[in-house]
Amino acid sequence: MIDPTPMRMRDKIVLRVVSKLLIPFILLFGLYVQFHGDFGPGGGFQAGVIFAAGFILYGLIFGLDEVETVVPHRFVEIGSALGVLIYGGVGVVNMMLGANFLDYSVLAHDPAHGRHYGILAIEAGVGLTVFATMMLIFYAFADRGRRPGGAA
Amino acid sequence: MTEHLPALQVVVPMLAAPVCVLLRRTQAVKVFAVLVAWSTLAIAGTLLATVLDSGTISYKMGGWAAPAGIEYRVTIANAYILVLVTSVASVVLPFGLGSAGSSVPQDRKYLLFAAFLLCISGLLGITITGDAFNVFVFLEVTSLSSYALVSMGHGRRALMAAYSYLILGTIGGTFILLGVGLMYQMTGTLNVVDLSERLPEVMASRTMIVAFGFMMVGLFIKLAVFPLHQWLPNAYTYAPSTVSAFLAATATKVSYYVLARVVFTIFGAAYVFGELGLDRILIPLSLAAMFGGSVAAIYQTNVKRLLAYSSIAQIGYMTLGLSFNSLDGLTGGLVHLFNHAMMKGGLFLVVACVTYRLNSSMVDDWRGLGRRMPITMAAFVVGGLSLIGVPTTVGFVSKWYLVSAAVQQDKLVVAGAILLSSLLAVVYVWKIIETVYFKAPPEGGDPVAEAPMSMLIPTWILIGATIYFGLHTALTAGVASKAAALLLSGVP
Amino acid sequence: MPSIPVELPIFILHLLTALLIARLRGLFSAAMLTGIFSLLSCCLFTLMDAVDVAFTEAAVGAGISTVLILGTLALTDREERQRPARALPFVVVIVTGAALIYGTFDMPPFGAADAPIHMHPVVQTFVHGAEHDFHIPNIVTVILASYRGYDTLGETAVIFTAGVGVLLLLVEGKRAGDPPSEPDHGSDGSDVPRDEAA
Amino acid sequence: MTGLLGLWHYWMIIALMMVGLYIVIARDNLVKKIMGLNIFQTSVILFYVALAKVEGGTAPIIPEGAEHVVYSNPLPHVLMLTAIVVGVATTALGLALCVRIQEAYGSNEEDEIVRMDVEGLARRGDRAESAPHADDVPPEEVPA
Repeated sequence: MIDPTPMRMRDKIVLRVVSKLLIPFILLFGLYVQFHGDFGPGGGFQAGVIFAAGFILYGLIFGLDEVETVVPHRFVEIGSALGVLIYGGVGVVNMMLGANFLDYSVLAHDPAHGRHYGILAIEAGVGLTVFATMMLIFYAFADRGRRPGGAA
Repeated sequence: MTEHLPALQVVVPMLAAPVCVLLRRTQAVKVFAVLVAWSTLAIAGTLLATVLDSGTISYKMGGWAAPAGIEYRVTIANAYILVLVTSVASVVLPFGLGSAGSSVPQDRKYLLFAAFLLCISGLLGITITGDAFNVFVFLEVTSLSSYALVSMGHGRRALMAAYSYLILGTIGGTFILLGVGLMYQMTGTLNVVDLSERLPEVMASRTMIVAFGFMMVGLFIKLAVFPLHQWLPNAYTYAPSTVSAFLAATATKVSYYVLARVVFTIFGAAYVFGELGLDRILIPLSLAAMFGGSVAAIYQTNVKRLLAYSSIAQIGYMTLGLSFNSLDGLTGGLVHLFNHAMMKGGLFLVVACVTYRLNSSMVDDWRGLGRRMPITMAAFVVGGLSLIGVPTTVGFVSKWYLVSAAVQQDKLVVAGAILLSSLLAVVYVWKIIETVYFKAPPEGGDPVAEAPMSMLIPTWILIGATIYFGLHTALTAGVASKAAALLLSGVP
Repeated sequence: MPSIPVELPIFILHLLTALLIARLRGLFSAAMLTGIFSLLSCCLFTLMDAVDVAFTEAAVGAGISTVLILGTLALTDREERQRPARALPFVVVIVTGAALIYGTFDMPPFGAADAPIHMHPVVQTFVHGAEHDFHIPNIVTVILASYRGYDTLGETAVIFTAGVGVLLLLVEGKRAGDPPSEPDHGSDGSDVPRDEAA
Repeated sequence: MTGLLGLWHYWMIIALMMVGLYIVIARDNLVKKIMGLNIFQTSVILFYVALAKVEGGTAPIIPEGAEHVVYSNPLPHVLMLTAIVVGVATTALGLALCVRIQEAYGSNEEDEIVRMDVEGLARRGDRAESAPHADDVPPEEVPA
C-alpha cells in the first residue's frame, strides 16, 4: 500500500521538512507517555502506538526501505513476542518470590516500591509488544502492496 | 508451587506461544508445544483431583481480593472442562498440526503452533476465570487465534469461512460484552460470586432481562445453537483437519460451560426457567438443531462438512440436556460434551489421516478405502457407532441420561425425538461406511497406503476413549453428575 | 436545567457521520469518516471524564485503524457496489435496538452519583489504593496495571495473537515452486488496483 | 417522564450501535463490514464510558493535595482500554483476511464471492482439500 505513495510523497518538500521536524517530537512524546503514565493519562499501550505512528509516518514519507533498516522485520517479530514474555515473566518472578501471579509487592523490600517496579516493567512489556506488533502489521500490509512488482 | 496451579494452567500455554516465535525452528517448536500441552494436561488433572478432594479453589490474581481483583475459581465443573480441553490438545498436537490440509509453508509452521497455544490458553482462561470481563478478554484471545487457524486451510474458501467466522464471532463477543455491561451497571461488580449475590436485588428490573437476552444471543452464536450456527459448517469444513478436530472438540464445549454458568450460577435456575421460561425457547431450538443438523448431514458430499452438521445436531443434544433443568438432564449434557469431544475429535483426525494420504475429504473419493487404510477406517466405524449411540460406546451413555431426564419430566415426545434423531445419525454414518467398505475403489487411482503410526496413535487414543469411557462411566458420568449437581445448586 | 447539554451536538454529528458511512459507496471517503467518527468519540470520552480512553481511541481508532483501512483499500476494491436494500437486516437492527432501549428504562439516569456501580465498595478500594498503596495519581493506570493487571496481560496476548494472525495471512515464507509474483487468475481483474498503484 | 429524559445519552449511543450493526449485517462489501464492526464496537465502548460518568465528577486522576474530590468511576475506563485494543486487533485480522480474499477471488463483495463458490461447488463438488497446489487458485477459477 505504501510503495506507490512515497514515490509521490518523497518529492513533496513541505511534507519532507515538516515530517523530519515532527518525527523526533512524536517519538519523544511516545517516551513521555510511556513513563509519565503514572501521573497523567497514558501508559505502555498508548506509548507503543504513538511510537509506531512516528515510524509509520517516516515510512510513508521516505519509503519503506528506510524504516526497515532502522526497525528490521526480524526485530518486530521478536519484539512482539518478547513484550508478552516480559509481562508474563514479571508474574512468574513474583510467583518464584512466593507471591501470587502478578503480585508485584515482593519485587522490593518496600511493597510500594515493588509495585512501582512491577508497573514499570509490565508497561515496558506492553509498550514493546504494541509497538512491535503495530510495525509488524504495517509491514505486512505494505509488503503485500509491493509484492507483484517484485522488490521495490 | 501447587498453590499457583490455577494461574499456571493458563499462563504456561500463553507464554509458550511467544517462546515458539523466538524458537522458530519447526522441529524444536513442535516438540516444545507438545511438552507444553502435556504439562497443561498434568496441571488440569491435578486441579481436578484437588477439587474432587477438597472443594473449590480460589486464586487471587495479583494478590488482590475478589471484587477488586480478578479471581480464578476452580470448581468440579470447570476442572472437568479443563481436563477435556487439555487432553484433546495433548492428543491433537503430537498428531502434527497442519500436516493435513494446511496452506502454511514449512518454515512458518511455528506461527501455527503459536496460534494454537494461544487458542488453548484462551479456552482455559474462559473456563477457569471467575470474572465476567476476564471471560471476554480470553474469549477474544481464543476467537482471534481460531480465525487465524481456520484461515490456514487449503483453498480460498478457508479465507471466506474465517472471515464469516470473524464477523459473527465478533458480533457474538460484543453482545456478550454488552450483556456484561448491563449486569455491571445494575450491580457494580464483575466478579461471578459477587454478581450472584447482588443480582437477586435487581432481578426484577427490565435491564436484567435484556442483559440476560444479550448474553444468551452472544453465547448462542459462540456455541452455534441453531439458528445462529451459520459460521460453523464452513469453518469446520475448510479449516485444516487437525484444527477442525481441536475446535470441534473444545471451542463449543467451553461456550457450553459458560452458558451453563450464566444460567445456573449467575442468574439462577429459578429466574431463568421459572420467570423467563428459557426452556420454552431452548427445547424447540435444540430439537430443530438435532433434526436439522442430522438431515443436513445426510445430504453432504464432503465428510468434513457432514461431521460439521453432525456437530450442530450434537450441540442440540447438549443444550437439550441443559434446558431440562434437572440433575439427569444437565449430567447428560455435560457427559455428552465430553463424549462428543472424544468422538468428533477422533473422527476429524480420521479425516486428517485420509487427507494426508488421499488429499480429499469427498465421500466419493473414499470409495474402497476400507481395504487400503483398514486401521484408519476401523477408527471411523467405531467413532461413527458412538455418534449413533450404540451400547458400549460413550454415545449410548449420554443418550441414556438424556432420555431418562426427558422421561422423568414426562416429556415423552422429546424422548422419542432423541431416539428418532439417532436413527438419522445411522443414515449419515452408514452412508460413509457403505462407501468405504462396499464400493470398489476408483480405477486408476494411486495406491493409497495406511496412515503413518504417528497419526494413527493419536486418532486411536481418542477413538479408544469412546469405548473405554463407554464401559467405565465412573470417570466421566461420575464427575459430570457431581459437576451438574454443583451447577444446579447455584453455588458459584 | 433549560440549557442544551454540550454532548447533544456531538451526538448528532456522530449519528450523521455513522449514517453517512452507511450510505457512501466510495470506500475511501467512508474510511476517512470512520476516522472522524473516532475523533468525535474522543470528544465524548473527554466530556465523560475518560481521558485515558480518549487518548487511546485517538491513537488507535483515528490513527492505526484508519491507516489500516486505507492500506487495505489500496489492495482491494475502492467502490462498493450498489444493491437493493433488504428487509431482514433492518428488522434485526430495529428489534435489537428496541430491546436495548427497553433495557435502559430501569437503569439509573446518566451521571447519577447513586448508581450501583458508583456505590459498590470497590470504587473506594481503588481510589484509596491509588493514594495510599501506590502513591500514583492516575487511578486508571493503577487498576490497569495492578488490580486488573491480569486483564492487561490478556490484552497484550490479544495484540500478539493479532500479530501472529497477520503474519500467517499476509507474510509468505519461502515456498518452493510458488513464485510470489504469480498473478491470481481473478475472474474480474483482481490486480487492477495494484496496476493502478504501480 | 423527567426520569426517562435522563437516559437520552444511552439512547443516542444505542442508535449509533445499531447503525454500526446494520452496516455489518446488511452490507456485502467486506471492508465496509469491518468499518461497521468498528462503529459497533466504539459505540459499546461509549456505552461503558457513559455508565462511568458521575455528574459533577472529574477525570480519575488524583490532584495534588486532593480532598473530597468526586471522580468518575475509573473501572469502566480500564475495561474499555482493553476493549479498544481487542477492537483494533480484530480490525487488523479482518482486514488482512479482506486482502487475501480480494487476491483469491478478485472481489470483495460477499454475494459475488458466495456465487463464485456455489458455481464452483456445482461444477466439481465441495472439494476443500483437493490438491496441495490448489492453494489460492483452485481449478474452478479458470478465467472465463
